[in-house]
Amino acid sequence: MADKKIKNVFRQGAISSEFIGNSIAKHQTKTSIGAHNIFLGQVRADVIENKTVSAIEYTAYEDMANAKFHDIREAAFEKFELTCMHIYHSLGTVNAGEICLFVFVSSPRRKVVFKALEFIVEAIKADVPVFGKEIFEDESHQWKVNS
Amino acid sequence: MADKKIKNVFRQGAISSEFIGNSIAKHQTKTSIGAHNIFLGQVRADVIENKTVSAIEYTAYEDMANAKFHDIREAAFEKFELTCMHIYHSLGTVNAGEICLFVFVSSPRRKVVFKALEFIVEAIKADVPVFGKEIFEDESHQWKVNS
Amino acid sequence: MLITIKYFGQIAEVTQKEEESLEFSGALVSELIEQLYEKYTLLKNKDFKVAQNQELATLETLISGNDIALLPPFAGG
Amino acid sequence: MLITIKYFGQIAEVTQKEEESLEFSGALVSELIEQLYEKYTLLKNKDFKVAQNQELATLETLISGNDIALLPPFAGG
Repeated sequence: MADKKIKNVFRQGAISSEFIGNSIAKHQTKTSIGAHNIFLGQVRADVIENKTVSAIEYTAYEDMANAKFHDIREAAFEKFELTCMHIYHSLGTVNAGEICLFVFVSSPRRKVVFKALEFIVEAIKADVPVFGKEIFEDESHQWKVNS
Repeated sequence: MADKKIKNVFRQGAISSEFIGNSIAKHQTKTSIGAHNIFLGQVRADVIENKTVSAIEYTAYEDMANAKFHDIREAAFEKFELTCMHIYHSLGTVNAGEICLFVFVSSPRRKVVFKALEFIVEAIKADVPVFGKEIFEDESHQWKVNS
Repeated sequence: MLITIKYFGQIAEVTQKEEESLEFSGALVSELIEQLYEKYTLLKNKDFKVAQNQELATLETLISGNDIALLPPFAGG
Repeated sequence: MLITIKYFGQIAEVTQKEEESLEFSGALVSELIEQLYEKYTLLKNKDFKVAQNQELATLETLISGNDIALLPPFAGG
């Protein structure tokens, strides 16, 4: 693992729809691709005991998280015939309705992209040390836990 | 079925990345959504007997196709807890590298979007009367068949 | 009975038209296909399904005369 | 042995710091946890995992002293 270049998956703040649109546009020169599958995680304005979540503040054990993202990436390329794969995760404040996770897989054929995308998203939820503080409208907070 | 409003799923020509980005942006006011899943079909520059596909020209039995898209939509809402669903398919010429199918599902929680998206895409491939003429660079053609 | 048939994709390439009306004296889809094979010999080499009222029909379906279409293999997406 | 521990999320709320160095005379992760429970009583109510060298450790893992971190439940995505 130490030999391979580990990318930084994190972006400060929300991931914009323009950024996602541009990522899609960049793949139009890759004419061996027949199918893309994109997962977007969006911050929900959950209501918990009459208080509404207005944002999530993300922190991470960044070195370990990037190493885990790298492992997930390698495992997915090993397991599935993918042309390319991109993962972006927010750090800092992401408001309700904004996007905090963007996973993008592409392959010549469709069947593989469904399996690959679910594998990657489930692995991110289970294995990557990212922490989320749900901020309520009254500025109190609670800690998010993945289910 | 006759009582329900049947949408027109078809768009003339390729589906642009800007259109997809805008669709994503429009969902940021829907703060009950936690997960989006997007499938994009892209035209491949397949090489068949030394000739390269430069575009696909799509035609459809439009009335029946829109009725089938409608049925698929209803079945997906019945089967899965979805907040919203959008389907767009190209008619006419779509060049290699361009997008011809855009399926977008959203739900409060992630597990359901993976299953729903695959269900919808497989149903589109199997049940909707859309026809594709693969145009080679020398202007000869062959007819595409879904596998 | 006078029926109208729509042709699509590579089937329309064989028939060289997208729609036509013709006189049909049989009852079943299978009989209609036989009649079309006689008119368009090349159709025998083609894979297609018959739709009636925008639903796929089988060889045993009764022809009602409405919205009949010959559909080559689907290629959506 | 002097070890450095990183704290994250709600664990850092309990310890009121994100990192500290402390003297550890035991051998196993379980012993380190006991020592931290003594220092931070509220930690006992918290769910966390211990990572060493950026890999999750178990109670029986030997402490080598490198890159130790207390990780609350993951919430990525």
